[in-house]
Amino acid sequence: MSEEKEAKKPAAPKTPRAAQAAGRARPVPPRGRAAGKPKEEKPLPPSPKQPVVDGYAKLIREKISPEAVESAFINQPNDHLPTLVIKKEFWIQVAELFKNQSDLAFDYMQNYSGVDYETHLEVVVQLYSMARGERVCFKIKTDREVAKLPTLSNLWSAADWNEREIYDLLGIDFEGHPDMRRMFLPEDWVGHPLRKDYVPLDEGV
Amino acid sequence: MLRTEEMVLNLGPQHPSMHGVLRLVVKIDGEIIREIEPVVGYLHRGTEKLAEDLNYTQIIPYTDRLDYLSSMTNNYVVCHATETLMGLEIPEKAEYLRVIVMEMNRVASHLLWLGTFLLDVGALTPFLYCFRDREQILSMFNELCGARLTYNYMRVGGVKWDAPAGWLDKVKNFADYMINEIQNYHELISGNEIFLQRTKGIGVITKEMALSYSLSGANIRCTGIDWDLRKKQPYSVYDRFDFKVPLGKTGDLLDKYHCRMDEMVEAMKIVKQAVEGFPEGGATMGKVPRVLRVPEGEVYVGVESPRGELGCHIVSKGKDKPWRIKFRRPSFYNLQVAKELLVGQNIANLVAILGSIDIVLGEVDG
Amino acid sequence: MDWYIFVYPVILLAIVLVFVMYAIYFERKVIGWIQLRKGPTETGPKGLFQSAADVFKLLIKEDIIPSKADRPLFKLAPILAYVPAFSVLAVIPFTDAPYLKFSNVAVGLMYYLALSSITVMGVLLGGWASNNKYSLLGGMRAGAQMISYEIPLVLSVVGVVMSAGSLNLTEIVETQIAGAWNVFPQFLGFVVFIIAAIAELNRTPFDLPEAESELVAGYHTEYTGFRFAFFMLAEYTYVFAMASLITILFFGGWDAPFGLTFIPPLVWFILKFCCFVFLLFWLRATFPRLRGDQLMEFAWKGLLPLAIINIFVSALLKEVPFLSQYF
Amino acid sequence: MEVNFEQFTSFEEEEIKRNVLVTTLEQIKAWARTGSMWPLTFGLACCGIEMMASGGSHFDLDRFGVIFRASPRQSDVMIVSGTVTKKMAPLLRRLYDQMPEPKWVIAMGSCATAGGPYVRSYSVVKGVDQIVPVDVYIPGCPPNPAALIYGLHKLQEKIRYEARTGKKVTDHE
Repeated sequence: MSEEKEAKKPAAPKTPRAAQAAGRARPVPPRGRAAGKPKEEKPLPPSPKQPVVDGYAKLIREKISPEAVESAFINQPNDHLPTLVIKKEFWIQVAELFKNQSDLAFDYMQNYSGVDYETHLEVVVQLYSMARGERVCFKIKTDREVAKLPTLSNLWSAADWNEREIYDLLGIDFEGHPDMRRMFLPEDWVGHPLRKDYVPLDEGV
Repeated sequence: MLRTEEMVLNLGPQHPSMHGVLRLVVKIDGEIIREIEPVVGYLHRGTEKLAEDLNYTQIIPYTDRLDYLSSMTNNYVVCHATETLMGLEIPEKAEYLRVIVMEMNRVASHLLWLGTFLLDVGALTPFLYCFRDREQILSMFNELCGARLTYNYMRVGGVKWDAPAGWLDKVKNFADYMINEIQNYHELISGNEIFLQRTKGIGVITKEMALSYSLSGANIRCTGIDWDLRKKQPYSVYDRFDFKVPLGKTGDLLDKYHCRMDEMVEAMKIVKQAVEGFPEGGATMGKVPRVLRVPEGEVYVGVESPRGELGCHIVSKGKDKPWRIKFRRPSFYNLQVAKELLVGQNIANLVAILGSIDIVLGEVDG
Repeated sequence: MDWYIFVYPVILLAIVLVFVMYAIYFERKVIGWIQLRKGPTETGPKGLFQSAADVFKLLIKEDIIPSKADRPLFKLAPILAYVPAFSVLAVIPFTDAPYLKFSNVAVGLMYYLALSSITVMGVLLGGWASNNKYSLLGGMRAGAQMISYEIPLVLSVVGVVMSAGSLNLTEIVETQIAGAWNVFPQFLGFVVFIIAAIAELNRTPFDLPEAESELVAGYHTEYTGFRFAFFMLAEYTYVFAMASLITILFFGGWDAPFGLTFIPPLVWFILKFCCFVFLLFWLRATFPRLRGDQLMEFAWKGLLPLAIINIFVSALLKEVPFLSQYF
Repeated sequence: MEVNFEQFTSFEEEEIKRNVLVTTLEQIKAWARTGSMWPLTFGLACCGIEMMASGGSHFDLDRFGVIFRASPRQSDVMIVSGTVTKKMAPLLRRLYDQMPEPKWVIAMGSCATAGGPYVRSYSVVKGVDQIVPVDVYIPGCPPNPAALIYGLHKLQEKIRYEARTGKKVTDHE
């Protein structure tokens, strides 16, 4: 058992190139380093969930409006999570549709997070349907300066504090939110820390 | 009727039963709570902002300090998310070590919850008994990875150290000892008349409330909804072990108490099965490039921590530092339900209900 | 004959102070032993001077009186809590020897119960005067609890008085020496008395007034230094008084059980007394705390009817010829 | 005040040393203060859990006469265990002011000492000595209970040293 570790230990401190040499003895899967080079991803086999996401996209286009869905794809590494990018204007109707429609019944909000992509802000929502055991992920884009989004707190009460946190840290304002205040930072805090261009006011303290 | 004047009471950040630095601004009339408004943020350390300019291996010590009662599960969630994004496969032995360590951490965290919950209800002694057992687990962790509370044990692609000689039999003996030790806890606590009066039918969580506030962990299982990520969205090697998920019926404090006590027994059963099936040979670290470049993409992974569903949402742009990492912190979601549960209760119930939700302020504030 | 009238109260005060110090030490040791840990062992040989260090430290601490507190009442509260607890000991007959009996008051029992209800005033005042929300809540709870447990306390004693035929504590003990101890015929009264006594002392499971986990430190949140020491002193002196009353009323004071009279009566009294002190400490380590409304409900719906039933039963059994000599 | 031994013979000197307890009132006060140090339960983060563990039965703090008091009025030591954020700082200062006079502060863990792992965070005060005067710093993240007990002993030594010599132990010495 220890000689196995021995073999690994000298490999670690050496430079990666040598590690690769030591590694060649064993059947080497495509090395991580290779991922750095812009290598064209060989077309992944179409995932089993592809029809599911197309079904959702078609449903939304019929029920709400044709241009509601910007794009719908399958997040392969995340065990084939169907993901839809929705336009900001239609988001509240899509949310109600997915929560209340009986055969969809996404009643459990698993995660609600905000991301700053420097060009625009984005909110990611993962929903789960207890009855059907299905997961779905929504992404909604909004621009950085006037960041406005409809609130979900009347659909899922869990969204209440999450939206306050996103407002506090990222600065996205949610219309219709019962009490839109900062969640963690004191009231008189200036700026939203999680933005990429945030410069803390009082450095040294 | 006599006009009684309401009083605003500040159950301040420094209060024996606020589990850390939570502040409740409470408007009370006599002892009945009319309005309650939790104020959090006294321990907001901005972990997510710091994580944005740290590479993946450096983030792991910060996750220990998020939910400092179950640090192993936090380590696991970050490693698991990175591994799913990179499509790494983990050697057999590392998976088994991870499961053993996470389940023991679950028992340690539940023991501390049991101690503080009974301290809130007024009994002094169980706190000490729970800490005595928890010390045994902590000393085993200390032997494995050198730290009592913030382990920094897991790495992306596997586990840092192999189990030292004789460690596994210690774990096995502890598992047997703990299973009948929980019987003593039942004799010490479950039959106590005053404890039953203090917890039966109080702070009842209904199914709709649990779903709409997306509670997780014992808070949702006590209402009868079968939601345990180890079964519903299986990860690691949990599908190899058979263990049942304890469910409550009415959703009051007593059901939560019994849910967590049975969970401890189940966790010990998992540890015993894992120690029996422990693969002897095999490496503890998978093949991971020296500089970890995570391919571009986005992943959200949920894991069953003692407090509920601990999720990690990573957005990566192909560099070795995450573009954005967001933790779905179970205590943050569970604390929201307190607002609705506590209106109309009196202060003694407030303390008991807050204790039963089992929040950790490092995790609420993030 | 009369010079000792002045000396003995001073000696009794010394005894009580020493008892209080070692009761605190004993309690921490007992609770430590129950909780699998050793109590204080560092200060002094085996920790014996621990309470001395505590008391002396509290005396030399800064004495803060909150600015908006009601100064005269703030100062008066600990005194009002302590004085009745100590003055009640005047009437307790420790042993039959003449020199250890201070005042053979005919209505000894009534004097005891009347004075012991003044401590409520002290606690309420402390809670109100320190202008702190927690202590106000603690004071209100203390007031409600002590008043509502005063009634079952007094009613449960009526059975004993009926069997002794007098309120004088010495005669109560003499009738028990002649007949059986009161605890057997008056068992119901004994149970009610013990529970009401624990509630009077604000000890677990009825320690709502200074509930550590809810009201920070209850009515003495704002007290520092020796005023806080005064409240602790009052509490433990009251434990001393209540434990000695229980031994006198129900366990036949200095009466040696099964005729083992070669041990002096005072030692018997001390033995029984220590059993009850240990019982109180044991309860503190093992019981959770009752909620406010459960506490009230238990007093009015639980203890009060039991006390009244006890009076009827003992009155009834007094008429039955065979049993009458016991009742 | 020192007892001058010149006028005694060496034998008497020995006698005096053996049974006359030469001490000042100050040292008795120091003995009382170190004998019963009542810390304020102020568990902020992970160090707070280690403080609770040191109160448990394995590392029993009660042996040193240490009872955790909830109210600042009755406590002499404030153990700052955990990260102090900018939102918490004014409250910490107010708690410190509410404590009666002979009071000491132990900064437990590297977060309280100098910000610890969160030194670059925007919302953390880098070290609690920017708010309250600190007597003893305990390194470690979190320091295990034995380190906390060692820190408490260091504080007791400091109190006894100040009582014996009358000089203040300050960091610039």
